[in-house]
Amino acid sequence: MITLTRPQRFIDDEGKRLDGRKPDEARPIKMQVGVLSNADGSALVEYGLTRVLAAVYGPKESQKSMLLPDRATLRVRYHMAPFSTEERKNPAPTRREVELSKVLRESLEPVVMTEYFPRTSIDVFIEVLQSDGGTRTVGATAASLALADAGIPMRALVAGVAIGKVDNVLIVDLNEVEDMYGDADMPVVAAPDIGQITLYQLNGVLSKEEFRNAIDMALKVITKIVDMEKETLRNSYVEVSEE
Amino acid sequence: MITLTRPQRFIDDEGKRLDGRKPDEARPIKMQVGVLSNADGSALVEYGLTRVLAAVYGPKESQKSMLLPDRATLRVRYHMAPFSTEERKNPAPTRREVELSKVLRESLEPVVMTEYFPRTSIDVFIEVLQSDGGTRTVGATAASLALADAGIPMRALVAGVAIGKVDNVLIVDLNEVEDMYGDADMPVVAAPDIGQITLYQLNGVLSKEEFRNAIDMALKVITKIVDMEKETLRNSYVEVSEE
Amino acid sequence: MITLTRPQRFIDDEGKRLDGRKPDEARPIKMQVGVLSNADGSALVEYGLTRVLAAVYGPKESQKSMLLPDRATLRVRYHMAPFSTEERKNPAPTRREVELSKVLRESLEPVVMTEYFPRTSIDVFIEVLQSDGGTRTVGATAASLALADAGIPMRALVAGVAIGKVDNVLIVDLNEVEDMYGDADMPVVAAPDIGQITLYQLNGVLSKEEFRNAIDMALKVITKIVDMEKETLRNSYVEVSEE
Amino acid sequence: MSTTPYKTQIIPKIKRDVYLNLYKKGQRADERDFYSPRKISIQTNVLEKANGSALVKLGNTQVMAGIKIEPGEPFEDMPDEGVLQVHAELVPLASPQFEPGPPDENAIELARVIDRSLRDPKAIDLKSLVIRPGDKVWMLWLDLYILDYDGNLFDASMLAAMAALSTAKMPEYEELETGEVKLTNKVSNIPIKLNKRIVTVTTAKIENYILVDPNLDEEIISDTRSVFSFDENGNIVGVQKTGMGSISQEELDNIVNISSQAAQVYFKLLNDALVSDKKEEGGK
Amino acid sequence: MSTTPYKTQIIPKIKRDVYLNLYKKGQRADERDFYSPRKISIQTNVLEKANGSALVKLGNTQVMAGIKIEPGEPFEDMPDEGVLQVHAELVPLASPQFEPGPPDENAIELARVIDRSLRDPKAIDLKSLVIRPGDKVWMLWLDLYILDYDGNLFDASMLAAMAALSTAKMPEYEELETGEVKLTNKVSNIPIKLNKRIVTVTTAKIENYILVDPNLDEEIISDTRSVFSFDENGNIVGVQKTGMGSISQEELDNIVNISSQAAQVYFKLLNDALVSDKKEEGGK
Amino acid sequence: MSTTPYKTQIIPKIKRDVYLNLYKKGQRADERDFYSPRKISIQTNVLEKANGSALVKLGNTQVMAGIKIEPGEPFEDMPDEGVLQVHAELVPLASPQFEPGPPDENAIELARVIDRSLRDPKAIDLKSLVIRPGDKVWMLWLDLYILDYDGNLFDASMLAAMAALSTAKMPEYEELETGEVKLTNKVSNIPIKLNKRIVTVTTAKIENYILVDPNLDEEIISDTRSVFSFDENGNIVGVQKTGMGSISQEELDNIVNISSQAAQVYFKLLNDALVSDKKEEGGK
Repeated sequence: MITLTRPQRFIDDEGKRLDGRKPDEARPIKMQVGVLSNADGSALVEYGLTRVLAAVYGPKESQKSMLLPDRATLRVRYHMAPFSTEERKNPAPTRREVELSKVLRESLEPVVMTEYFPRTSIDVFIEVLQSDGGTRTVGATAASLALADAGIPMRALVAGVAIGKVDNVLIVDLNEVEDMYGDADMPVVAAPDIGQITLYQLNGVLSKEEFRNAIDMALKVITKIVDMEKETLRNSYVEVSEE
Repeated sequence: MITLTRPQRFIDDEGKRLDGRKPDEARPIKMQVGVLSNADGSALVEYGLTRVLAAVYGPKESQKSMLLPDRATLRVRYHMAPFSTEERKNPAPTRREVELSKVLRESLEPVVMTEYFPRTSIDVFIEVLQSDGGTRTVGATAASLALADAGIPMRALVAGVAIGKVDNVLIVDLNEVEDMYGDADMPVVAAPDIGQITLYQLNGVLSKEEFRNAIDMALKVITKIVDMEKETLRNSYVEVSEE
Repeated sequence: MITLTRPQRFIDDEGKRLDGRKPDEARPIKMQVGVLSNADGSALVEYGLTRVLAAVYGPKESQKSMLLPDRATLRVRYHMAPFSTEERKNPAPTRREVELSKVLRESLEPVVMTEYFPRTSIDVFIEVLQSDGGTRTVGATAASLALADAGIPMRALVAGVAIGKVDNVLIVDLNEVEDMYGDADMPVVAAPDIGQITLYQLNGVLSKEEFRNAIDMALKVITKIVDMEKETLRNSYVEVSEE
Repeated sequence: MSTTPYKTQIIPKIKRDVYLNLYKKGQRADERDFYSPRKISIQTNVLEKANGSALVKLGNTQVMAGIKIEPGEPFEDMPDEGVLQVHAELVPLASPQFEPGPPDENAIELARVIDRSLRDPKAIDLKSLVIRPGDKVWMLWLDLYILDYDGNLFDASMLAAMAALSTAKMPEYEELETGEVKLTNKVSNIPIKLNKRIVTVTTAKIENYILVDPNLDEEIISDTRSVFSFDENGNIVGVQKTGMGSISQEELDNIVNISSQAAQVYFKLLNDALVSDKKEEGGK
Repeated sequence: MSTTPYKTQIIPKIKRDVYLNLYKKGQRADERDFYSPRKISIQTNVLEKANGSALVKLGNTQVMAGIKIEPGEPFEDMPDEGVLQVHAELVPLASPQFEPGPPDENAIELARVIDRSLRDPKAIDLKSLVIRPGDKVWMLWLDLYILDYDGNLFDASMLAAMAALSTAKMPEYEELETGEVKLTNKVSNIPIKLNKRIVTVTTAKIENYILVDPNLDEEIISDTRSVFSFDENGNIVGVQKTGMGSISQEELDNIVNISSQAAQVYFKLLNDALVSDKKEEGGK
Repeated sequence: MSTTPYKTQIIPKIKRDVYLNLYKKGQRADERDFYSPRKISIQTNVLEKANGSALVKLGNTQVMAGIKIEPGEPFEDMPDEGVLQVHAELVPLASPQFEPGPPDENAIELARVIDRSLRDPKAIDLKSLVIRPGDKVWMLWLDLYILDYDGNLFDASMLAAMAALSTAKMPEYEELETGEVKLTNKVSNIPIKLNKRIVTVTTAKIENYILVDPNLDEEIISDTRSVFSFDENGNIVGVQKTGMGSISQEELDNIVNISSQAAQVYFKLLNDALVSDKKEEGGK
């Protein structure tokens, strides 16, 4: 078990981060689809120690109260397992989980072709099994894979990554220490194949210039991750270290 | 910010109360209708520092579970804003708010002509913005105005006022100190035009004689407040100091 | 009021238990049916100081969400009154009460002839008024009587009793001290007339041999209790001390 | 959010006419006169393991009151008073109308009216419920458990509350060196210190008739109900208008008188029950 | 579980076309230009009994902010900081869409965005809100109360929050011998220590148009919305994409510029309101 | 309120007949014999940041167990014992039948049966989980997370629980002068002290057939199920009948024997997995 303390410096004299990465280097990424037998689609995605499982059920007949006549209803739950966090987390949904379920749903709405399935609902369950920073962006990547694995038609795949700022340097794919003690955390989800950004948030302070650079860095990494998604779906199983 | 302590005496040698009022004198009363754009009717009412906003939506199609075949369903919520009280109030409804929602609904049922709108519901939202005693009676007055402002047919207007007892004297329109440390608090809501009392409660101890006198005092003041309501509705805006 | 402490010994030199009973002796049992006016059937049952009231409503039209096309839905609630326990119990259902509601429902499902009443529901409310050990088994007995009192057709009556182990001896019908500080608590509910056991649980440790003996002891006592149930229903009122 | 009740709307028109015809003749359906309560049975000490208890039957309405007394902490602004907690449950076995779940507005109103009618006239001497001022006091839990519902829960609940309070015994305890208060397993013989007894009188108004102790049918057809609480000196110690209708000033005057007299009937029955109560064990 | 909203699906097709035709001509339905907010009114000290308060009207949207400051305990990992608590309620009287009940995802998102935009740039000097380090600190409750909903709750809420924070007064208190912190019944004249002011700028993207301060109609027909928070130096101190759609990198660049300029407008209005605020009593 | 489940009623008649025909021939649909569990995979230390963890696959059923150990306070009546907390979640991604929300009766029953089967035979030495008697002890949180549901959650959960408990490590900590217990950021090598290993054997009764480790189809068509927990000496340390049906005394005798033998199979697989477990890092 690991507990956290604030480091003196985040980047050493050789420009390496605490875990040896360069500023623009994501953590090792692993992806796997079809990991569950009941779900219509599923995926397990890791960025370093952050590990997220996603499952998709549907399209299935919608409950009346949320039936839409011209499209499928998307239902998304982001949830953290009680053992996923430093301190054991109460399984009841927190305000944070409610917000992240919303922004993740809104990051998937633009790419899921819901118009093909009116009067149905499509459920996306995102379970954080282990949290070491960036859970929502790993969740978006896992959800994208699980939707594709379920055969749901999509305009494009999405993937996510967070950009941060430590010691005045923009860095890619924050781990938990960089997230907690850094100066900014900007999660981004995008669909590079259609040139669309579907989630962007910023906690922390950036200049306008930094913000633009951060978006740029995010899109570069996301493009690579989406390529890995395609490879994974093609091979049904793939394990790659992203550098 | 004001916090409360128990006074030595409530009434001085000249028969004046702590805020300078005579025993049978209500606080300055202000009324305003049409203060909200979305609501079908709305009103803001102040008795001294107690300030209550009411809004009415409806009649509108009723949810099946509460549809009544021969009349409209009345739904009333009395709620205190978190900043309305001495100590910050948790916004979840308390047992007190549940009870007051009930007695306020029952104080409006006799005057709203619900029989004109079967199978619909009429919602009355009463929000206490600042509490300095008498919130339920101010709420009844505000609800009456908001219903009228919404054009809901009513048998008569209602208004409310509380009668208390301090230093063995019956007093009209308690403020918070008189309510907390006095010997009795008797809120009354009535429709003087039809000679009906629609809410009466007593917390505290009164003799039968005192109870009768208290009811009498309440009805006198309520008659004046209902007159102000009519004036307010006529002018659509009026600001009067009641003496 | 009584509070509990662990006894030195549970069985004295003469083989008697703390309350004077022999190991295979149940507490005095009282039964009464038709004790409530609104319920379709009701029963009050005592084993010693443990006192449980059960009521049955139905068969009645089922809510859509739980309607079954070929049988009645059984709804069972086991609940403890706030004053029934050593320390005052919060009336919100505990995890224990949720579990016991389930196992008690499952102990009644095999004997209620639900196939006679498709699309209806039958509600069984079990209220523990005083708890001194064995509440679920007393509850099963009370529910059986209340169902019969309501005229619901049953394949057979059930009754319950718990078997325990103290000082290496198997004992019948634990009271609270024997339950709390003994080595095993095995509640059993059965319908002796059809040779079926409908609830069995074990908290504690028993050898396979002991388990078999315990089941045997339980069935012997249950047979007697079911006889009392029949007698009670026949007489509509009976008060018997079981020895 | 309080909503016009669904069920009360469906039932009564015809029944109401039948009842009103009786009232014109000065009769009630159950043959009572207008100002008499139904048959009352009050049993105390019906629970061996509670500090106090009572089972009251008012006609077919049954209410069990149970009292538990436990060590706890005082409210910050009341360091030298014990804590009274009154709760009511409309147990689903009491009526097809009652559903399992947290207390609804009716249960909450019932508990709060009983609570205020005990608290405001200081019926219980809360100052006597102190162990160490500002630190440890007694929590007095009064739970009203509605077992069978045939109208008029207020009067039955207050009778049950008073009967249980009047016969309850304080726990025996010891203070440990750590300051903890530990209950022994013995029963004390010290009663709860009461300053006065209270009863509550519910009347129903049906057109121009005022009826004491309405049963469920009468409640349903009534225009509105008034609940008046009295102490033994005839003071009014709590009032609640409950139900949808309204009332004139004259009717209210009338109700005060009727209720005040009916209170004497309740007091007599309550006192009789408590005098005759020489420890009837296990009564039910 | 977050679910595609029902209501937004029903309304707009035709309205959207009408609006888009206006946009092509460089117009908005309420005659604003694309980058101007609606008429704004900011009143402070509207509640006598809160530590701070403000009522902001942004067009027909009305938000009341109330601040209560109370003694409490610090978080274990922040022993030398006061505690900021931001909550938002979509009060049902504000819109037929709002239902009574616990905060939904929209209320939670609103409160959390305002909270982060205050917290991350250290707009409030939480270290000044300490009574005894590690033991007693001030809890600052900022409650955002939505009274009338005609779109753009973020900007109106942040203006209300800043106006209330800028004019709030610390409580006066005394420390008792027991260590307890007791509020006196007097008002202090000490303001809350703020490090900077923050505003939030919401833009709606509708096809290729970017509109500042969308009203409710514009929100409903929009593809997506961006909420940018700024400090007075032009730094971005918080961002939230909200709503179902997406955006290109170029559009986002564009939005940053538009929002940054609109922020200056809000800052000016806010500063003007706070300067002119020489205790307007009871304004409403 | 426990309600007859809706779904189990709809499915099976025909499937049941097909299955029963197989049973007559001594076969099961997945070609197992009656008394053998499905293929089992047990992986431990699958979570780097938990004190202990395991992922168990029992056929297509997948259960992850995670253990967190944190400083806390003992129960008042157990001052010298650590606190064991067992929770189970039927995570909605595991089955179309599972809905988001608080644990339902099935999740609660599962957690409570596992809890009792560990607690009653003192499988965990709770007395070893004490930091300062009466004041600070370890809270051991055992969370059972159902990831894929194809029947028999009890056996899979107990295997996952035992595998996680057997490989978990105590936290490293220091006691501050204030008495506070602070975890360091290092991992200790001290295992949790276990007194014995436990397995749980679930059998389904379908007409007169008894089947070990029923999969979901077999659960659905079964009359009832029995869950027997055993220690390594063959003692029964917990029993739960679950499901709607009933059983005769003879059948129950039979089940005890069958279950007791199947327990040996589980113990062997568990022991093998734990021996071979020389720190397989990151296994999944």
